[in-house]
Order: sequence, then C-alpha cells, then structure tokens
Amino acid sequence: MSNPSKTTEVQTFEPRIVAFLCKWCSSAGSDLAGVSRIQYSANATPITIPCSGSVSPMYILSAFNKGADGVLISGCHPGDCHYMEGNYLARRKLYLVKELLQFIGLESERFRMSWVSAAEGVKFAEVVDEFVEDLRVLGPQNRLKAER
Amino acid sequence: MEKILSQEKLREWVDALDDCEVYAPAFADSVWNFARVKAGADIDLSHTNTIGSVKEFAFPQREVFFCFEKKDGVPVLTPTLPDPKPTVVFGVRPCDGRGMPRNDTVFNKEFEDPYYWARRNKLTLVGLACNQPHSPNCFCQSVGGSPHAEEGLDILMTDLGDRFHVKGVTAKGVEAMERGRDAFDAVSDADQAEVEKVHATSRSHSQRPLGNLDAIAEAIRESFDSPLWADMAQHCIGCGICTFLCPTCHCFDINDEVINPTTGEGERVRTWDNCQFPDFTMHTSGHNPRGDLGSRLRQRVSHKFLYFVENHKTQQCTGCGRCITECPVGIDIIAVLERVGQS
Amino acid sequence: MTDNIYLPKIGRIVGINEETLGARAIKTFKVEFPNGDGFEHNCGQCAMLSMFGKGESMISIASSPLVKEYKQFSIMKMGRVTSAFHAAKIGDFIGIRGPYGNQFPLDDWKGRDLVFIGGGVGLAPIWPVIQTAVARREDFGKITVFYGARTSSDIMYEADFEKLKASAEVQLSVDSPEEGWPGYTGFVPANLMDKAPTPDNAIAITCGPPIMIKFVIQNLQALGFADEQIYTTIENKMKCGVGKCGRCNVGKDYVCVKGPVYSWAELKSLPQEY
Amino acid sequence: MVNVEEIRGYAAGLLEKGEVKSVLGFRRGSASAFAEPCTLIEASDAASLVWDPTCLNNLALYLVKDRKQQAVSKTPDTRPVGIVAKGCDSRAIGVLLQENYFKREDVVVIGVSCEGTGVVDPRKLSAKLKGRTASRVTFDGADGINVSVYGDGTETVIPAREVLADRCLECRAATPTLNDVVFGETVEARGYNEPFHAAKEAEKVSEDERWANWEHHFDRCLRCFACRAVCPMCYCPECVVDSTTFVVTLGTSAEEKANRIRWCERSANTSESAVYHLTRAIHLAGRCIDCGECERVCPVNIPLRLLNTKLEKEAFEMFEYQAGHDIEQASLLSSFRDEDPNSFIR
Repeated sequence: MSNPSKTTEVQTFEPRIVAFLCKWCSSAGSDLAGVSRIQYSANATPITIPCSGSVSPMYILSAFNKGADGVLISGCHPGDCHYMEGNYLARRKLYLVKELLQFIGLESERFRMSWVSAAEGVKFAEVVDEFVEDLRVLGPQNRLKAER
Repeated sequence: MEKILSQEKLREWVDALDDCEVYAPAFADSVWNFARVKAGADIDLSHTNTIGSVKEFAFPQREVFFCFEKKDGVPVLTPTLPDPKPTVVFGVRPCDGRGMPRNDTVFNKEFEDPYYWARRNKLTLVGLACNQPHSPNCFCQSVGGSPHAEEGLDILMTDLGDRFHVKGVTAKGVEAMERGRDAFDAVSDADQAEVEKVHATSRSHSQRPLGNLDAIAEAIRESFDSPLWADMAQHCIGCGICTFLCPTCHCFDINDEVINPTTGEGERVRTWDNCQFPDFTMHTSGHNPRGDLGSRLRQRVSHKFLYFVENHKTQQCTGCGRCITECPVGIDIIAVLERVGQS
Repeated sequence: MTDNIYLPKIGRIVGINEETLGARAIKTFKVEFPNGDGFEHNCGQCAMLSMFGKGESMISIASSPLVKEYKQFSIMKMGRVTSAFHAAKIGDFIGIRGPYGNQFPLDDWKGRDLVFIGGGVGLAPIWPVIQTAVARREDFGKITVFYGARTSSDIMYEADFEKLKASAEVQLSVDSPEEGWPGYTGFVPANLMDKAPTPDNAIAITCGPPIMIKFVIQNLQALGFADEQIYTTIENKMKCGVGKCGRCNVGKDYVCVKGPVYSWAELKSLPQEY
Repeated sequence: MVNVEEIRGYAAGLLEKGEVKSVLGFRRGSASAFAEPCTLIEASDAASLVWDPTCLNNLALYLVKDRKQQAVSKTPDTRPVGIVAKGCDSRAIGVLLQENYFKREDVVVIGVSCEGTGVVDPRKLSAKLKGRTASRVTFDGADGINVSVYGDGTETVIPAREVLADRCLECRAATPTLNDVVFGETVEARGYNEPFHAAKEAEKVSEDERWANWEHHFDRCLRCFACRAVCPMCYCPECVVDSTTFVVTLGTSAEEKANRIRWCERSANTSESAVYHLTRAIHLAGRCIDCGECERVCPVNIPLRLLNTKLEKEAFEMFEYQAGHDIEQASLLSSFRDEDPNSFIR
C-alpha cells in the first residue's frame, strides 16, 4: 500500500553518496563519463584514492557517521591492479565490512563495490545511477548518522 | 510523613505521578538498570542494585553546554541548559542515595554548576532500604552508611513483604507522596514495630569491615610513594568500569564536536571521563603526572578516602561495591585499603 | 539565574606579537571584549581560552591587572587549541572565561626586595607581577628580574625589558654562547648563583620549565632563601577550570582553584603530581 | 580431570629452575566467586593456583602488558613468562606469535584442557539469579554447575549447558594446540552448539530487527573501553578511534597533535559508539580467537562477541581461515585467493 506522503519524500530526496575511486581505473572511468557527456546522477561525491586496497574501513564508517546515504568503493578489475594485488586485498576486506554492516542491520543496499576500468565511463554512470535509484527508495540514512 | 503502601497500590501511586518522568530498576540484558516506567503496572522493585548509579540523572554521560556557530564572522553561542520534566526515580538504594549529596558538594563548591543543578532540582529520589546485602561486596556500614540510610533520599521505602513502609524525608518527597495520597494508609504501631525490626535485621548482616577510616586516610597519605600501588595495579587493564559505575565519581571531559566544518557550527559537550585513562592527566607536552596504572589506582583510592575527606570531611565512597563486583580482574578496593593500612 | 560557568565571553584579538619562532613558537595575543563584558583579574590568575570547534586551554593572563582595556596572553604552540591560536589573525574572535585560580600575595610583600626568575614561556605568569610591582615601585625594595631563553631570539617581551630597566635590575641570559651577546651565557639557575641576590627581606618568584624550577629552587635555598620566601606556579592539564572535572589535582588541591601560585613551603607539603 | 596439583607443581618447577621469570595463572580472589588473574614470582606461590570453570580471563593479555613494560624498561627482564592457557587463550598466543609480537621462546605455555567443559558466563548466571550474586561456583563433574547464591545461601545445580559461555558451547578446540605441556585429557569439543551458533542465530532475524538490537546496544555503551582494554589483540599503543590513548612524546609536534583525526567523538551516543565497536570488530577480523573477554567484561552486557564471531564465521566459511591455528600462515587481510567472493561487486 502506498503512502502518499512517503512518495513525495522519495521524489524530493536526493541521496548523498561518498564514492572512493581508485586513481588508476575508476577515477579515470568517472572522468571519461564526464568528458563523454554521459548524463548521470550528480549525487556522488568522488574521493580519489591511490587504490581500492587503501580504503580503510574507517573511511566507510566515518562517511556513514557524517551522514552519507550510501558509500561506493570502486577499483580496477581483478588482475588489473596497478599495485598488482591491491584490489584483491580490498575485495576480501570490504567483503567483511559489507557483512559486518549487514549484520548490525544497516540497509544492505547502502554499501556498494564496483570494478570500473578507465575505459568504462558508461559503466560508471550506470553504477551511480542504479545506486541513486536504490537509495531513493530507501530514503535517508539515519542508522549510523551522528545525531548531533 | 510516614505511610503504609500495599504492594498492589504501588502502581496507583506511580500512576498518580503522571506529570513526572518516572524511572525504576528493570531487569534487561541480564542486568538491573534504571529504565523509564510508562505505567505503574510495570514497576518491579525486586531488584538487587542497578548497574548504573543514580548519578546519571543529574550528571548524564553526555551534556551539551552550548551550541556555537558563526554569524557574519562573529561567534554566536546558544547555551543549552536542560529543562527536564520533574523526574522521580524509584528503587534507589541507600548507597546511591548517599552518593548524591557528595556529588552535590562537588557541583556546588566554589562555582555552581548550572547544568547539574537544572537536572538535580527536578529530581526526586525514592529510596528502597536493603533488607539484606545484595552481594558480598556491599559495605555501606563500613563507610558510615546503613542499609536504610536516608541521606540524599527524598523518600525511603522499606519492603515489609506484602506492603511498604514509606517515609517522606524531604519536602520534595512529602510532596510526591501527597500526589498519590489515596494510595497510602496510616502506619499502625505494629507496622512501626516491624519497620524497626526489619531495619535492625538489615544492619545485623555482616559486611566487609574497613576499620578506622581516619587511620586509612593517614595510611594512604603515608603510602604515596609506596611500590604497593604498582603492585596492586599489576593486573589492572585501565578501563573505565570502576569509575563510570561509581555513584560518586564525577570527573568529566569537555570537547568541541563540530557539526559542520564549513560553517563552524558545533557543540561544546561534557562527557564522563575517568582517572584510569592515560590521557586524563597527560599534559599537551606528553608529560604525565600520573603516567602509570599504579598512580592512577592510587588517585582513585586517595580521592575517595583521603582527598575528599580532607576537603569535605567525609569519604567519597558509599560502599555500593560496584567497582569490586564489576572489575574484570578482581581489583578490590577493600583489599586495597587493607593492604595500604597494613603497610 | 546563576551564572553559567561554562559559557565563555567573546573576546577579539586586537594585536598579535610574534615573541619567538621555531617548532614551539610563542605569540602574544592582545584581547579586547567587544561586548563590554570584560573582567578584572589578579596577578597570577589564568583564563580558559576557547577556539570554537577546537576546544579550550588554560592560559595565564600575562597582562597587568592595572590594564583594564585588554588582556594579554602569551601562548606557546603546543597542541590543537594553541595551534589554532597561532593560525589566528587580528580581528578573529575567541572565547574566554575566568579569571581562575589564586594570586601572588603581592600586598604581603610590601617593603621587601623582589627577585623574579623566569625561563622561556614561564615569564608570562610572572609578568603581571613584575608590571604591578614596577607600577607600585615605592611599595617594594630592590626589584631584580632574571630571565633566560635558549637564544637571544627566543627572548620574550624584548622591547618591554628595555623599559623595565628603568625601574628594575634586569639579568638576561642565553643557554648557549652567542657572538655579541652582552648578557650572561648559561642556564638560568647558574646566572642566579652568579649574581647571588641576597635573601634578606626578599621574596623570590620563579616560573619556567620544570627542570629549571627544580634547580632554581635548589640554588635559592643554597643562597639562604627560606621555603616561605620562594613562590612559583604549577600547571596541570585542566578542562573545567572550576574544580570539578577532577584531573588537575595535586593531592587534595585542584590547581585550577587552589593554585596555580604556591609558596615552596606549601608545595613541599603536597605530593609530587605535576 | 585436570589435577590442579599438577599445574601447581609444574609452575613451581619452572620458577624453581629459573626457566621463567613469572607464571601467569588464576587464584581465588576476594572480589567474587570467579577466579582472578595472578602473577607468580616465587615457586612457593604456586600453591595458590586454581583451575575450574571460573577461570574466565584470557591471560595472554598480560604477555602483551609485560612486553610493553619491558620495551620501556631501562633494565628489561627478557626471561620467558609462563602462562596457564585454555584452548582459546593458546590461540591468542598463536596470533601474537603470528604477528611477531614476541617469540615462541619468550613464553612457556602451560596448556590446560577444558575437557569439553569450558567456563561459566557470569551474564548467563546473572540472568538465572536475576541479578543476585553467586558466592560459590563449582563444576560438579557431570553436566552441572553448583551455585551457592549469596544472601540466602541456597544451593542450586544448573545444567552446564545453560550457564556455560557461548564460546565454550561452540568451542572447536578445547585443548590448547599451542603448548609446552598440557594438563587434562584431550577431549573433542562436546558440541553443545555448532560453531558460530550464536552469530548464526543473530543473522536470522530481519534487517530492521537486527538494527533495533544493535541500536539498543550501541546506545547503552558507556565507552568505558573495557572491551578494548581486556583484549590481547588490541595491543596498539594508540587506538585509532579515540583520544584517550593518544601517544604524545616530547618530540610530538604541535601539528601532529593539532591535526590528529577524530574518527569518532567521545560522546557515548549511538553513532559514535557504533563507529568504535565496528572499527574494533574489523580490526580484529581474522585475529579474534574467540576468548569472549570483550563480552564478559562489558558492564552493561553488550553481546560484543557476536560482532567478532560473525567475522570469524565469514573468514572460516568464505576464506577457510581460522585465527590462531597456524602461526606460519599469512594473516587474513594480507592474503587473498582468486576464488574469493566476487559476486557482490558490480
């Protein structure tokens, strides 16, 4: 049953995404999306990092604490890491972060990971668009957000 | 004012306090702690002692002092003095009750603490005498208290089995009783005799002795440089359990929490702090006057049994025993005082 | 309603003087009260200064109580709050509450010689005493000021020392040899021994790094100063400034209330926790 | 049955021969019915050692503490330390060895088999007694725990299953694998509960219920940091999430102090406590050996062990990794396999 007031909220709510993008692939991928003039949601604040493997779980927790509605980590495809194995290490670590966040009941859609190469501007735009749509349905993230 | 309240009518009295926030002990998560009572029927006074002490009603773990922001480049401060509803706390054990006047002293002396008093003035403490000690670590009588001490309480209730004896100790307490006046009955001579008997029996239970408190203070003074402290703190893990649960530990920290770094908006916040943490006394330079666990144990014990006595003529310990029972490694303040006394 | 002891007044930085440079630079800030809610203070008292968003620090008031229009604070760059002060510009606003603590018993010292011994930023707490003593010159006997810094460029209040020479004997020292340095070369306690001020009817007031204070007091005692004739100030980490937060105690005393000024006779009776 | 006299004799022997500088063990304390940690220096002290289901602590913590003390001591005593260790405690030593915190020859592990019994969970006991205190707790040799209740002196026998710690019910290695000697029989775990049972149960409820539970718990956290302080794996001199352990030396620059990131505030509210506990859980992933100490010491009974065992469950099921089982293996988060899960990534 649809709730009219909720529908309005979903329509006006603009999710805020913090996107940690590896400098070698995903950040370049997002640049490509930009220079290719692909229309996609402007809800993601990109933070370029040296490698998806360099993402500390603290970044993710801190982003949610500061009010992010979603956190995206994006790195090079397996086998393509500039540092050989950073993304493999990231995959393991972030799998555990994902499981932990789900375990305590943060909505599982709020944390996402993707492999986006420098050539995949379209994919990057899709990833962000999909994420934004899913977050719109969920509404604002209040579970881990600081209540100050 | 002294009255009798049957077990069934307790809920009636509580319901009559409907313009107040009522709290009472509740057993949840395998532990007794104060919880909001929504209806009189929920109240359960079969508790031992609560894990948290009653201090948190006047001295919450987090208190916002004021909000700050910048308007046209000028800081604007908005004080956030609390304005709570009148709050009545049931089931306060006499050790916790005695803790409050000691906290009052701290938040009164030299400078009056407006945040503490905004809450404290709205607080009515309904005590429940302990008919028997809850744990082998209860030692209220060894620090000048008693299982039915009235000090610090507004009302003292005594469990007489099927009914309570209820004594209004302060004007605030009497007023709270007046509000539920229909629930109370008069005290008969037999009731009076029974209360006295219950109290006498409660005092007769053996508690761990401390000996002469003046001698203890002197022994602590003499042992400041003793290696005993380091030895007794050998297994201390340096956590905050003993102080956070203590009904009289009042140390706090003040920090600025920034909400919006762009606008400079934020809050200045008081939080509980603890003399057992390493940074508690550490200077900005890194120099730390109490840099090891031994000196921190010494501080906790000295504060309660020497410094507070020197400043305010009474111990800052009411014998609730929480710090002993809850210590993860068995550090026992009575045993500590015994060893210091013997040294 | 009672005063809110935790609510700072708003102060405005109207002057900044770079006293010394380096990793632990010292700057002196002149602060006015734009809302007209300034306060009086006594020699030796401190104030809790705020940088909103960073926190508070207890800083001794370095200006003379006789100066009513502004207050002065000499702040060494040490941590979060003091770094924020060092990044501040003229016109910036700060929070300020106080004054806190006891004072130097200047009135008890009438008619006596005063010997001031300062080192580094430790000059700041005793500076208002020097200023007041000089302003009430006829109340006191001989006034001598010993001050030492690591190098001549680390000397605080350099210009003021020149003025001071008119009414007091000034004995400056630097720790290591410097070409063209007219004053004493060596540590402050050594300079003190070298000049050997008389203890007769004198009061010695010292403040500086703990190690300096230790040797100054030893040397004062060697010169014949009694414990009651020696005054110093101590510091501990403080948060509330009003004797409640529980961390600055030395034995039973909260330094923020009972201190920071102690005679050596008093300090000796307290445990060494500072 | 473990004969405590044998443990005492062995400990006394180590001290007599000077093979160790001290022995970490358990003794009866004055504070409660549960044993307390002790450090024996003299062989004659060994008589005070006890061994029973009230020996809750993971004493490996004190190996870490000793290491830290020796590191700053002007006259470090580098002789080995003897330690009474249960199965889980020995795994903690295993992880510390794997992480090169100290060397194998620095420690003499006096292993004690729990023989499938385990230790009592004070929280469960408290629930049974509705907050009342036990003045004596003993194992009756069968499947029961004898409890004397303080005050009225009642004696009750509680089925072990109902008051043993969850970690013991789920234990897979009750006998210390890393040891210099083992007392007691090597017994397979009794298998009261399947491994990770409690975490699996917690996973079963809906997302909203899970959050409701954890919000409730994070909100109750006092931030006394006992969970961290008691954990042998939380040996960092400075914890990333709070300022109470910020290491400052005379050489620390003003900038370092001023620019230190505050990942979470000191306020004990839900959001900040969540950052603290989740960070701790992640930092223990692949390192938590399930000694349950964090959960035991929590004064408000936050089920912290669940966070850690959830991650150990994932490590085991997805990466075939068990913390503390092989001191030669690469750590969980410094290794990977091609077949690690990938389907969760877009």
